[in-house]
Amino acid sequence: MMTSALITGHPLGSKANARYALLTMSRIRKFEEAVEDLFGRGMVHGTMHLSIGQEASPTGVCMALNITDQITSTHRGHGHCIAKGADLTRMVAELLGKEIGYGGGRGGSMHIADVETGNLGANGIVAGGIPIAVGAALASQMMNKGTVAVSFFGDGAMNEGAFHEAANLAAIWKLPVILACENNKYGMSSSIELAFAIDHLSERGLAYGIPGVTLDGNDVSAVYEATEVAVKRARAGEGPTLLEFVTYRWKGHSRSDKNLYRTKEEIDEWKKKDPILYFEHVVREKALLTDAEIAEIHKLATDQVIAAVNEAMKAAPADPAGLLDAVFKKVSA
Amino acid sequence: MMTSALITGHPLGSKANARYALLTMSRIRKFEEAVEDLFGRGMVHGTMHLSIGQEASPTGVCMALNITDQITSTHRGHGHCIAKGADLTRMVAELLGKEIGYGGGRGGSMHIADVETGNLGANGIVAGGIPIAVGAALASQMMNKGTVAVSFFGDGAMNEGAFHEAANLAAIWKLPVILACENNKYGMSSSIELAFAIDHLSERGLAYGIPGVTLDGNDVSAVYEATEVAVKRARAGEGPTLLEFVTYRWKGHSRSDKNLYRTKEEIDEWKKKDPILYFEHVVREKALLTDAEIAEIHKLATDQVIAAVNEAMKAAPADPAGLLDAVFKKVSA
Amino acid sequence: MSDRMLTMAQALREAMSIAMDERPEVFILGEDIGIYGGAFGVTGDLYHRYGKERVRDTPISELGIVGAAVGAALSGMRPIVEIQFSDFTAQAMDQIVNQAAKIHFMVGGGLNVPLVLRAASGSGTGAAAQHSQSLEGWFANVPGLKVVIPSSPYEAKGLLLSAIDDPNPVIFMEHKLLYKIPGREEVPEGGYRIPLGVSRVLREGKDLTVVATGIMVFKAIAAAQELEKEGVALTVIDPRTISPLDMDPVYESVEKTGRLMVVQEAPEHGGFLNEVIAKVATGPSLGSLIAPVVRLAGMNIPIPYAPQLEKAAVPQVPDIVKAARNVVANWR
Amino acid sequence: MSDRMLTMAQALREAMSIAMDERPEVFILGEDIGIYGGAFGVTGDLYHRYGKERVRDTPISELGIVGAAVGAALSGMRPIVEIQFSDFTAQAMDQIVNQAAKIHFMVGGGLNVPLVLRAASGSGTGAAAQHSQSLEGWFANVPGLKVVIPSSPYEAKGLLLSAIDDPNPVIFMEHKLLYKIPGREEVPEGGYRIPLGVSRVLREGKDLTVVATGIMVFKAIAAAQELEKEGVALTVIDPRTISPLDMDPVYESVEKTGRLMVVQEAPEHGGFLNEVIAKVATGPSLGSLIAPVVRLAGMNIPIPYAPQLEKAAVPQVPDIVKAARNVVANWR
Ligand SMILES: Cc1ncc(C[n+]2csc(CCOP(=O)(O)OP(=O)(O)O)c2C)c(N)n1
Ligand SMILES: Cc1ncc(C[n+]2csc(CCOP(=O)(O)OP(=O)(O)O)c2C)c(N)n1
Ligand SMILES: [Mg+2]
Ligand SMILES: [Mg+2]
Repeated sequence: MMTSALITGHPLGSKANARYALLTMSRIRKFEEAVEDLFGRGMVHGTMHLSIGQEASPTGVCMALNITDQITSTHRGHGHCIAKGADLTRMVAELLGKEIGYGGGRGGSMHIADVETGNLGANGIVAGGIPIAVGAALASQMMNKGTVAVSFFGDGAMNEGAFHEAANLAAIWKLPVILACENNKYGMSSSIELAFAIDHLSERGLAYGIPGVTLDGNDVSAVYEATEVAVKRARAGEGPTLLEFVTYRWKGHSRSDKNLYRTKEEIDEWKKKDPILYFEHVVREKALLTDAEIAEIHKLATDQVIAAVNEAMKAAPADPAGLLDAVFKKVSA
Repeated sequence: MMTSALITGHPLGSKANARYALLTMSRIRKFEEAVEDLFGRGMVHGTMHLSIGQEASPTGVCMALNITDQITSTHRGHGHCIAKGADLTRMVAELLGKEIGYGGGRGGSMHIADVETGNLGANGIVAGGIPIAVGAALASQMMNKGTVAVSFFGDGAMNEGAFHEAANLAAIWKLPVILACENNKYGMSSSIELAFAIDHLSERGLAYGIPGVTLDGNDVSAVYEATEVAVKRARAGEGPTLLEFVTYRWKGHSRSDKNLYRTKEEIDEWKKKDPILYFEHVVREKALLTDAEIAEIHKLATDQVIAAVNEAMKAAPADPAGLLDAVFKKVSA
Repeated sequence: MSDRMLTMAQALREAMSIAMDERPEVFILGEDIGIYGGAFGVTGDLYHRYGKERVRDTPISELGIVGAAVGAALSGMRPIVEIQFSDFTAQAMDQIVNQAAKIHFMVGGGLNVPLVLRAASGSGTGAAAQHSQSLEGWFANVPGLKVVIPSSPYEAKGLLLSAIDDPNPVIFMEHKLLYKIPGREEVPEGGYRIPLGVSRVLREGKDLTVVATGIMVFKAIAAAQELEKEGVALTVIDPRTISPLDMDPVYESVEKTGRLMVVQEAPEHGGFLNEVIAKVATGPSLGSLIAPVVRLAGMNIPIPYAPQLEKAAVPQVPDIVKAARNVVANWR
Repeated sequence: MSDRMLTMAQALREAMSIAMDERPEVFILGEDIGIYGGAFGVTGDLYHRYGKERVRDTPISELGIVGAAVGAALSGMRPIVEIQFSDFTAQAMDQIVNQAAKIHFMVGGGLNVPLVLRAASGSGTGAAAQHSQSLEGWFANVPGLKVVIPSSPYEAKGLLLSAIDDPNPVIFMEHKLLYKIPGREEVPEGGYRIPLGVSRVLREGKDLTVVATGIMVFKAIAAAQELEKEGVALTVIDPRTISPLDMDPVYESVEKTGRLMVVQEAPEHGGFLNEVIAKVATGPSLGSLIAPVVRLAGMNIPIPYAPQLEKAAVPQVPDIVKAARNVVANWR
């Protein structure tokens, strides 16, 4: 098993928390680097959306959640998956089209879900997961579960009708849901300047009567703190919150991206705001972790990812024989 | 021909304007009463959405438009049609399923369009006309037409994804379009209190960076004035405006409505705010029209509607023979 | 008339009520299903009986509603969504087709979507082209959805209960003209189930096998009764669910009659019942056919408004009578 | 190789460029079609050549985009909408089906919607179930839409120019694997048109009539070439447009071969090519059939991700070869 026990609480709340936050971000980074490498070597089919540079938002959000809380994720979903506690081997295996992969090789990167950690799934459809998270929150409310649902989505998703309809339903029914926008400034090639005529995407909360907050999405502590407030509000029955995490993806949108719509300078500027380096800086300042401990954490993450890749490589490929039976869940007698 | 020459300008701008505004509202009211009667007598097929009580908004809006400006309308669209200058006979004929009807009997009440007066059509789909109006405005901008497009829609339509996506496109492209919400407090049985968690629907303008204004939709002058500002803004290339006309429908949503979701008291309260009586009161106060003139205007409206009904009744029914040929416009050689 | 000769609206309501009594996780959501009782009166008094949480009025947001139902279904509830007119499934296609239908498969089986989407379908009410379509064919071509088309109150109740039990998304297409027509058979009290994927042979006759769905079953039976007087005997088969589609009774019947007619309201071009023709053309009863297949379907036009036009747009009883009479007379 | 052996992406781009040169009212809108050049590179450099107004990048708002295109089309423009993956037409179904397809009819002919909706369709790129569907059947069952499926660069260019000329809404389904395969025939320079509604007989053979669309045409020809070596001769017919559908060459061919096979990538159940089977089952060439019709289609499953699964989900050349060989051998 490549999951670590989930830790809930402020990333700077204790040494253990700091260690966990850094480990999670590092695991995401190393995972993305590893699968990029596999992809480059032609071992992964399809396309790939990497979240390198965006590791703080999944990590900070999920540290404010319990394992029973639910998330919906996106095409750029590896980070959400890992932060919520998924098993790295089954993730890699899925990308490699193996039977032991989360989707048995049927879904691939864009469709990884993990029932055990409350991950209702990545989604190949922009904004597709938002109404689903709202529905999960509705179930929580109706069944008195006390759980919260978080929908991760990108800036681009906010111009889909699905966002609008879902946000309004969440607002009028006061559902325990958090609308977590990872604003990385582009929806594929479309910049927020061209796609929106407002200054902060969180202003859209006003349209539904829900709080909207914009914050530094590369500061895992800030992400955690904002999420914690939203989670409290949700659990108290006060309804949804729209959080806008301002961040940046270092890599192209997907493998076919030639990055023509943005400058190298901009990318370099953002690399300086690396969420991992920034957090290291903070924990050093606060004397929560030593340099040696930091190095050891990264080493652990690397080892875990390497082990996951090795194990997944050895696994049996998915078998077409089962496909027809996989379409419907059997009607139980 | 049952159209009157269109008059543009403030309803209180001159005697002629006042006369025109009152005549238009009266024509709408009498038309609705007449078709309700026809419906009650089993002569009209399908359903029927009456706009009695809401006559001021179409009238005030259209008095701020030129004939070349375009509108998209709704299931509750008779008023928009008439205010934009449609021929009453062809309207009644459509409801009666006659060949001379606007749609040749193929569309009925929910699909009346009138190319000559820039009416791109009523729409049976809630919010269906909003993106279409945005597209008309896009054509205006790209072709340098100088025209404005107005989309009429109800409060209920604002919770459709179509509203959201269209409003944002209009905003980012600074299109000459006016989003004209006729907030009659209910979308069928669904009250705005239950369907929204905001105080004024016009607040949604904030989500797109466009001005939003809420005003008394039963005061034709207020409607005109707000629209005029929005039209100026649109023609100046400054982009869209969201106008919210607060009004009320006296009749049920459609014929099957038992009005269980609202009280008789509420309906009676709103009847006191009759837009026609209110305008009569104003024009009397301002000595723009005498009682006799007012009576004469209503008489004229009644006569026009009666004549339209009589003529339409005599017309030949639509013939099924032409149906297959009506699906596609012929490809010209 | 027995007091169990319900209308389809009543039968559907009864099914939902039984399901809600049986399982706390069943709830209904949709536009105007509460106090209003539903645009076609199907939910009726359920709002008063089960409260506003379980009979949940929504804003006009079909995509959001269906999406919320998908999320709730993934999280332990069993939602029944009412879409006022099936034409508005167009608004919700992403959640129906790209989400509900595929999640179980894509994620490797760990999640499933027990969701029923009920929609009022078909023409005949003068509501014109945007409120009158028969769109079942869209859903039938989407693997991962089950598609039910009840043709009577009896079928409607038993099929809806099975649809609610089903752990997969089920599209339930209700012809709006059937809502108010009392059925030909009593609707049993209590919670009987009609399994999804079992065709029903409604009457047997030696001359022609008629496969029809929804309101066309009703019309086909009327046609059969008329033709009986002329000595022409029709077998009428109602597949009841078009996904899955149970063809065995069709093959068996065609082996006896040698003639096949399919009748649907949806436009002919690319309509679903072509599947029945294709299955017969590639299936075991092909050799028994003594006549070309007869296809009766809606015209390839949007549904028009005026009554005389609307009637012309879809098959009516006399059309069925005539087509059946001809094929039996011409091919012996 | 001649420099006119274009890929389909190039041919489509050339068609759009010619149309934009010919008519100022033609413009393109869609996601990432500008600087990015389109998710599949189809618009390429057009943004730089025609500017950001006429090659218009949009936010991610498929319903809004298609609706805006409908409104622009009603008002004097001729928009070409690019939908990045045809799966996202689900988002825009209302504007496609309830608006674009019906407006001309509903309003009595006074308005029309000259709109082309281009969408990347089909499987084979490992993009899984939400990015790989073949949804042409949805549109074919909607009266008021024309539906084009080009199978090669040559066809793509001529058909797209006709689609742009057409005063009605046209759905243009481009198989994404075809974008980069160079065609088998030269693509003429300049603005030739291939009329909508005319099937093309791509090769003639006496043993079996194969009707296929899109990429399956490509595969059917490969199969035919292979079978030729065995002495089995296939006629391959590409309808090119499935609405309208030109059946005459099919009837004529079936009269000669006596055998019919249809091949589509879309799921078999309720798929469009059933229409060809139904037309043959009810049409003039029925009596000439000496073998049961053969239907080859996608499995009734969502398109899976892993390459070995994805390949198994849709017909491949060896499947066509085998099925063709069998029907010819078994029915003489
Ligand atoms: C409905 C839909 N439209 C378009 C796409 C194609 N697409 C995939 S990701 C993407 C950009 C999404 O941008 P954003 O939401 O900001 O997320 P990011 O990629 O930046 O993480 C687009 C256009 C899609 N998958 N779904
Ligand atoms: C997409 C869609 N959903 C639902 C309906 C059914 N319907 C017709 S009118 C209506 C209420 C519309 O309310 P509103 O927009 O406020 O307009 P009003 O009727 O009050 O004028 C509803 C739910 C529809 N026609 N289209
Ligand atoms: Mg983004
Ligand atoms: Mg309203």
